[in-house]
Amino acid sequence: MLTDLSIGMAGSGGDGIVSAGDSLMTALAIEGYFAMLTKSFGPQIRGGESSFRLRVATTPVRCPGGALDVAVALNWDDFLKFGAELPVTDRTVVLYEAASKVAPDALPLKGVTPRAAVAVPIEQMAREIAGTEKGKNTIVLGLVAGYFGLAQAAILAGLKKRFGKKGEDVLVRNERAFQAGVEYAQAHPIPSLEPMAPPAARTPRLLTDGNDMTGAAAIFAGCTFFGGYPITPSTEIMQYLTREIWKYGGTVLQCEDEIAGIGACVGASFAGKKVMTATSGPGMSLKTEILGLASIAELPLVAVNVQRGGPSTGIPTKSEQSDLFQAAFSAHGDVVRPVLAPTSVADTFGTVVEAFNMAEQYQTPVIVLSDQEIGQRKEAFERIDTSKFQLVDRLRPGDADLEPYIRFRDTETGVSPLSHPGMERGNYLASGIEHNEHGAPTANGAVHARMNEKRLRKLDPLALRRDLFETYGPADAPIALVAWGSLAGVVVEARDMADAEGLAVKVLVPKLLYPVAEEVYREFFASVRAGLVVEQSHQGQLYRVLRMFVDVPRGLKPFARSGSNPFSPDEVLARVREIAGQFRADREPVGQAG
Amino acid sequence: MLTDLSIGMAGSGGDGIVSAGDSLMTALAIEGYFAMLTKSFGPQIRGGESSFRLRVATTPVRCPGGALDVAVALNWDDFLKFGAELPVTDRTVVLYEAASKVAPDALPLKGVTPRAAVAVPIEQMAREIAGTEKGKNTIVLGLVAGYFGLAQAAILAGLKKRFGKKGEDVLVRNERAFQAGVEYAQAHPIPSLEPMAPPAARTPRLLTDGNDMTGAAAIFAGCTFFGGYPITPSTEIMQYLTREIWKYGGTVLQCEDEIAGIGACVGASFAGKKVMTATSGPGMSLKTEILGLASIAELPLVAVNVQRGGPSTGIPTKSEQSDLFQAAFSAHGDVVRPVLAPTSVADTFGTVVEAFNMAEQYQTPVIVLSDQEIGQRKEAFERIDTSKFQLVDRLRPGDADLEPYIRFRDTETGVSPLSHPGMERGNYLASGIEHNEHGAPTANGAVHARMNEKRLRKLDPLALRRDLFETYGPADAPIALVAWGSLAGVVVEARDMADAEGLAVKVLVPKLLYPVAEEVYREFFASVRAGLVVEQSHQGQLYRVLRMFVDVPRGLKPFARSGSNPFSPDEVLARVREIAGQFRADREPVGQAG
Amino acid sequence: MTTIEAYQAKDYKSDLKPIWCPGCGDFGVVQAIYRALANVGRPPHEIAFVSGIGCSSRIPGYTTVYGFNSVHGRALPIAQGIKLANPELLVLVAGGDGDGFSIGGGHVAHAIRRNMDLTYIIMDNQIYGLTKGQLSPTSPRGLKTVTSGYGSMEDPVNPLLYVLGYGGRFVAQGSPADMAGLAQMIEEAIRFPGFAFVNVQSPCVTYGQPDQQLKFQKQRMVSLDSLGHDAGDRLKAMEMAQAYGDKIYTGVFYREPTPAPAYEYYVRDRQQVLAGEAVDRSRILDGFAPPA
Amino acid sequence: MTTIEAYQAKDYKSDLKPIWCPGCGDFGVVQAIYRALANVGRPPHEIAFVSGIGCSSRIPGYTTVYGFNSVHGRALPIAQGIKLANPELLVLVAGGDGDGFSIGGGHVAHAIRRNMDLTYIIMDNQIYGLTKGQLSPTSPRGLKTVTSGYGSMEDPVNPLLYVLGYGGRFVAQGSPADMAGLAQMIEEAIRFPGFAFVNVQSPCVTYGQPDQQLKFQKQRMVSLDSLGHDAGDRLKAMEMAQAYGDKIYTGVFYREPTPAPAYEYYVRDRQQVLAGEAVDRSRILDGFAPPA
Ligand SMILES: Cc1ncc(C[n+]2csc(CCOP(=O)(O)OP(=O)(O)O)c2C)c(N)n1
Ligand SMILES: Cc1ncc(C[n+]2csc(CCOP(=O)(O)OP(=O)(O)O)c2C)c(N)n1
Ligand code: SF4
Ligand code: SF4
Ligand SMILES: [Mg+2]
Ligand SMILES: [Mg+2]
Repeated sequence: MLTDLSIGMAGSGGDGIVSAGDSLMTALAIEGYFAMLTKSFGPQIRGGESSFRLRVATTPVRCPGGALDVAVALNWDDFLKFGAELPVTDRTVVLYEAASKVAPDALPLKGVTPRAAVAVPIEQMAREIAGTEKGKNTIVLGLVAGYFGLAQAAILAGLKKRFGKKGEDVLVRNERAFQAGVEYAQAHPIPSLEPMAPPAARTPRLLTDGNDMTGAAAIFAGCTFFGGYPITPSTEIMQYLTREIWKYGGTVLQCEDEIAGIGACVGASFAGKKVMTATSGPGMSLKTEILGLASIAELPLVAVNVQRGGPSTGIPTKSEQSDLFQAAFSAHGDVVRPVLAPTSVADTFGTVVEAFNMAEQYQTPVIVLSDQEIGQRKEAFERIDTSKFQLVDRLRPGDADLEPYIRFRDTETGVSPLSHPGMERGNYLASGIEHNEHGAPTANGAVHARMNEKRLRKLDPLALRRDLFETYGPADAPIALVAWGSLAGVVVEARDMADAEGLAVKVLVPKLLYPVAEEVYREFFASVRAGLVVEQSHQGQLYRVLRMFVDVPRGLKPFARSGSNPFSPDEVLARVREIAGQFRADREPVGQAG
Repeated sequence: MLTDLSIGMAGSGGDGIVSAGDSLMTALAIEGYFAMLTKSFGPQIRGGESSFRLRVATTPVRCPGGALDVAVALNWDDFLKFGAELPVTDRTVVLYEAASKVAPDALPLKGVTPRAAVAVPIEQMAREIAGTEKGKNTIVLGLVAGYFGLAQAAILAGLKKRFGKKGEDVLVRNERAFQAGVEYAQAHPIPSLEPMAPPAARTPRLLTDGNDMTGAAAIFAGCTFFGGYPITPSTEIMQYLTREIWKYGGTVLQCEDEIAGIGACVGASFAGKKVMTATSGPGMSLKTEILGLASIAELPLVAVNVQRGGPSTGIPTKSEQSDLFQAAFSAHGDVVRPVLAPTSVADTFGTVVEAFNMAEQYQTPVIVLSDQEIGQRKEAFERIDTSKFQLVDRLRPGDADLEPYIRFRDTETGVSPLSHPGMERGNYLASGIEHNEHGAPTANGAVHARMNEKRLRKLDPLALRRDLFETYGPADAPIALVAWGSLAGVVVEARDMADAEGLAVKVLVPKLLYPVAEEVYREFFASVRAGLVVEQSHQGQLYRVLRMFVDVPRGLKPFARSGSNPFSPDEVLARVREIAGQFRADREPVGQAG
Repeated sequence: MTTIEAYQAKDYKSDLKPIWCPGCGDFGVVQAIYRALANVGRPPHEIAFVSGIGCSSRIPGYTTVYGFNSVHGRALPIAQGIKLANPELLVLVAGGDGDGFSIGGGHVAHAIRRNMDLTYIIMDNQIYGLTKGQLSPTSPRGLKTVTSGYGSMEDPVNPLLYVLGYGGRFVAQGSPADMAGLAQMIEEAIRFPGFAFVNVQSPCVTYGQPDQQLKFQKQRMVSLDSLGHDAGDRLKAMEMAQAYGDKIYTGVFYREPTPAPAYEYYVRDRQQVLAGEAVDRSRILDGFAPPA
Repeated sequence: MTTIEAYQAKDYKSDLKPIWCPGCGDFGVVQAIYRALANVGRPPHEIAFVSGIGCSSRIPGYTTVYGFNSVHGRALPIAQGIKLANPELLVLVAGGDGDGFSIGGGHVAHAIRRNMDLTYIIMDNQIYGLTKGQLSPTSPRGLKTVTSGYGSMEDPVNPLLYVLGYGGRFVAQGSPADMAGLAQMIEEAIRFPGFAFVNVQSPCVTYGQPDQQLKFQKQRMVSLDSLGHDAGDRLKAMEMAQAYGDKIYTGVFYREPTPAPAYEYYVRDRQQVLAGEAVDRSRILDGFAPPA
């Protein structure tokens, strides 16, 4: 029985592609499967082509995977527009609209012969059974459920929820359409197709995307102020908070632009609140100046960048990892601010909570580099035990600190107690101008040097945060992979595949990207002779940032590619094999590790 | 006779410090001396303390130098406020206001016994002779001229120009005051004080500051549009162009903010003109987004950042070199844009012309990283032969390119012919959205990768621009210094001093900071065992940027310090001696080179 | 300037297929622009058309002129740079209500007080279309959107009143519900020798409010002409503009009776006057010779 | 809120010695603020005072309240964040004409249409003081400065008219030439339960025009009261505001007769209504359980 199945589907606007994907995803989560759903659209706001790919498994899903097991084409034109996003190979079963009149042995898939191709009269069945072409997606759900024995009860329950309000008649037609799909599958079996194994446990999984997760994590962390401006693909964070934050005594301010958004955050942080803004590349560029203000005024602030294709307006709807340079270095002057990256929807929770904690602990802006992939994909994942997470609040002045209060006192840690308007005797002048410990403006070089040193020194403890790095594989492996953000899952999966082939490979996944925790890398690299830093950017930005601070092994190279080009575990594996092959050619032991 | 003399002077607002410095500087330039004048002020717009330091020499002056030869204190309180900016040592002659009632052997200079201290009744002389306290600066000019036999005729001519318009009486009083200063010096000789040698040639030098030079270079390069917003210490660039550019058919637009300033530049460049904007750190931060637009729309543009102390508002009036990270990496997405840095006022001419040429050649924004020191200091320097400079204009489409016109054609060089509104058949859509060769918007990953590659590839020739690097000293020296911008002169002077001590040291001065010309550094570093990257930033930003691309010698370390703290050749030399000492301790040959 | 040939609307229409939602008001706006440009008759290559980002800002790509689909909110500064670089060009600027009055709101007053000869067209759909339905600065108080699920708590921007307050010299409002009127108004704006502003009630069929849609608009539209409005009276225009958000007045609110010279004419003047003081560029550094 | 004690002007004056030029108008403004605050009587620690960058923006440092001398042009967004974070605070905002109407000009309309209970004081000297004398948005046409050596070619911004056009609910103008009037006006602005705007004609003695200096101002000042101006009539206020740059009218141009609730009251309302729907924060993820 299958324990891992990838389904892709494409059609045009009216075909209900997205709702099919969502219905299936929900049903799977209810049944206790792990799953991941990514959607993709044409440039039109309405009526263009759309698609999804859904991967379901009995164990946690790390990435969207590679080639599809099942591809559903409601329309070949639309299907082909998604190219590499819906990869069909010889292991793929293709179900397609019979009305397309394409022969199963003449599919428009250059040089690919799929495992099986079944032309299903989807449209006709929909019209006849559901009474409307809109039923096509229900038919497809039936087909998938039928071929793989998948989540029938939950899908039916979902149909009831979705169509119940529309009247008994509509519901019944859809139930029948679903049934028809199931029956069609049973009537047209595909040789040696295995059904999906049942989930490991019948406990419902949590189900959400990275953007909503960011909002929820913020509320959990105690955020009560969000200032921002809409921008794809981050807007859902603001939208989530607009619905929820008021319940917790908080406020969302949709501002006139990104500068005002982060400006309001700086104000609210000054006034004592935990604050967040969220945006994407162009918005980050606009926020640059005020991020610098938060650094010098030493005010906690979380800024989330859900990365998309750049530069400039770039490709708003596609994922990329090309804003790392900006996150680390966009400020003028000597500024260091922590940059964190979540590796999945589930991981976004902890990462965002960590961002708030760091911001508060060190009175600094913290940047969370999410990406479109994580921000907008849905995952069904194990429940998170929130009691594991501790929350940090900024150091507030005690009585002793208030006589007199010295806002920027150069303490041993570099962290100074921070008052806020309303606190008696805590009055001070915050400023973007260089200031002395009391907050008075100065142009004195010695004071400036000391304050720069204080502002950087306070981040020193980050170098010890080994918990912000994940490692996989044997510690003494000579081949290493490094990856971050949404590529982490791809690379970890590739490692598992390499492992299965007997290749000793290890993986490092930094969640703290900057400042560079030099020791952690040094230790990790100690055994490493060769490897790859895998990134979805043209320049391989993390590779470069690491070099700034760490002597990376000579054999470690960037494996980097512009966004809007998905990475698959297979291709990473292929590169690993090459490297291992090179080792063998050089007569070096590869499979040594335990 | 002296060939090199450093004079420093301080007093309060009304003392005419600045005009004394300017008068002296002008006289020296007329006489044919080389000189450098830096001014410094307290935080007040009016009425605060002010000072200058002036270095005059018979050969070109590379940097403001170290300790003063002559210090003039019109007022001890004010003088002391300038601390490290007016360093007094045992080789300094101190002239000071007798009315301060300080005894020559009890000067308020902690632990320093100057070479000589003369209390001069400057105020009294001014009142008695010039008839007003305002004559104090003229008395001082006389003192300096008298003690060092310096430029008397030219100073007198300057007085005539300055006071002639104010009436015969005023002029005569000032001439007498000057004379009185000269005579006072003669009457109170300082033992073993040498006079200044005459200039090598009596040809007047050019005399200006880096900001005016930037404006002039822009006009020379063919710039006809400047859009910007005032900000210290860059505003004089706009002010120069506001006076001059109209004469050359150009326009200055003082915009509502920095974003509009660079936006207007992008528009004017799109319309076919050579354009420039200028600002300082906070303004650069605001321009980030539109710099990215210029990169993806492939439009030529020069953006000058006259660096000041950061982060945020920081220290607007003091020099720092801490915006290199920002210059190289502030954009979101995969962007590379050239960053150039001038090393002196004189060098600013060629650097800015080069910036325009690069911008036009590669259809890219180019950043010029000047700094407050260069932007606002005055230099008297050798005439520049402008006929040596070639000007580049963007590649415009020829007839063949226009049928049909493909704006972003992926040519071999990556540079595509660029039309402009008004050109028939050249019509196209410019955009910040990713686009194909025709300019049509796309989200296609393959096209995106190709366009990113094209936009970066076109800059490849920069790696071969050895002419943008200066080297000094023996090619096989084991000790190296690297410095850029206003620190280049300090470091080159330190090298000369080391050389004089028999230490084999070489210096590399990159004027192209980014992209990193890897080969140039590799070659330079080949002989290097140890050394320093000397920078006026807390983090040592160039050192880090180099590491990204080059395996720097293990012994090469950053020697970095926050801005508003001047560097002197002596202290660099001291560090070089230490390094050399270490070598000796390790029994390595140091003085080997020829 | 090329001699005027007979251009037709189709000469301004590009091959790029609009990806607007079927029924989007912007289709009507681009049609009106084709017509207006044909009537004005300048060849496409002598026209520059700048926009920001938004559904509406895609519009330059659908024309054959030199287009610039720039970044969100910055169309006006870019357009001013173009105009100053080459005052001979006909320069159009367009965008959405968010592009123009939210993120770009800081540029409008300054463009107007400089008064370059530009035509600025806002496609005002009272919503953020491209980003899928968030509150826009012109959205009415109380509006529920994905970013104001419990209703907006802010007064809307009044583009007409703002622009009049900024000293706008040509201020009009139109709608694709009256195509002929819109085309004519845009033509007039283009011909106006200074900064001209046209607010277009261009409905978003996907995220817009029902009462903005063309068929409802037709019911709410009142032409200023029919009211005998005097377009030469700024204060009166301001009074009429107060009805924004309530009534839809179409036509010209204000047109400066005797248009003042545009900014670029002062520029040219200054350039001509000062040209005589220019030295050869190769001798530009002579200006730094110390005064002997 | 602390109980009101008797505060005196000096309680709001900090130890930092102003570095303004002797005679700068801003000395008068800060004095007027001390007095107004003393009359209002809130303890300094319950007051936040935000500014941008400029000579005028140094003002928070000269008070004992929580000050924020932020970055150029962004005082209003920061102040709004403060107010929303803690509506109990008294929040003052101040800056120069450039800070407020040039680089910060995009924020004014939005602050006004949101209508939080803030007091915004512009020290309008029609010049850039801190950067040493460049053209400001309120500089008159023709003015020669270091960035307009041949004279400005732009119409000036009219802060009063802009703010009235944005729907400002309290709009006044004062001058340190009439200290008592200024202090009283600022007090009134603070007490006004919504966004209040005070334009102060605060001369720059170093770079300003002669006719702006206090002694000339005194000659040009006309109090609106003396003209019997009706501060309840917005259109009338707009008419009077047109005289900006010509006459100096002092006093309240407009004061909303029945002030509408400020933004933060709606916020509180919403928070109270929705508080009941909150789950414990530790269970926030339950919202992501699939609908069973
Ligand atoms: C700097 C920046 N911020 C935000 C965005 C996201 N964005 C694109 S268009 C838009 C608003 C669109 O609304 P509007 O201007 O009214 O145009 P419409 O789509 O309604 O025609 C936003 C917020 C962006 N592209 N760039
Ligand atoms: C982003 C940014 N741009 C420019 C500046 C430089 N700057 C500081 S204050 C100022 C203008 C000052 O004028 P105004 O706001 O009228 O205040 P004033 O000094 O006249 O009181 C400028 C341009 C800056 N600090 N930051
Ligand atoms: S979303 Fe609205 S504005 Fe955008 S294209 Fe569709 S209808 Fe037009
Ligand atoms: S420069 Fe002008 S505004 Fe600034 S402190 Fe001096 S007088 Fe006041
Ligand atoms: Mg809109
Ligand atoms: Mg001012």
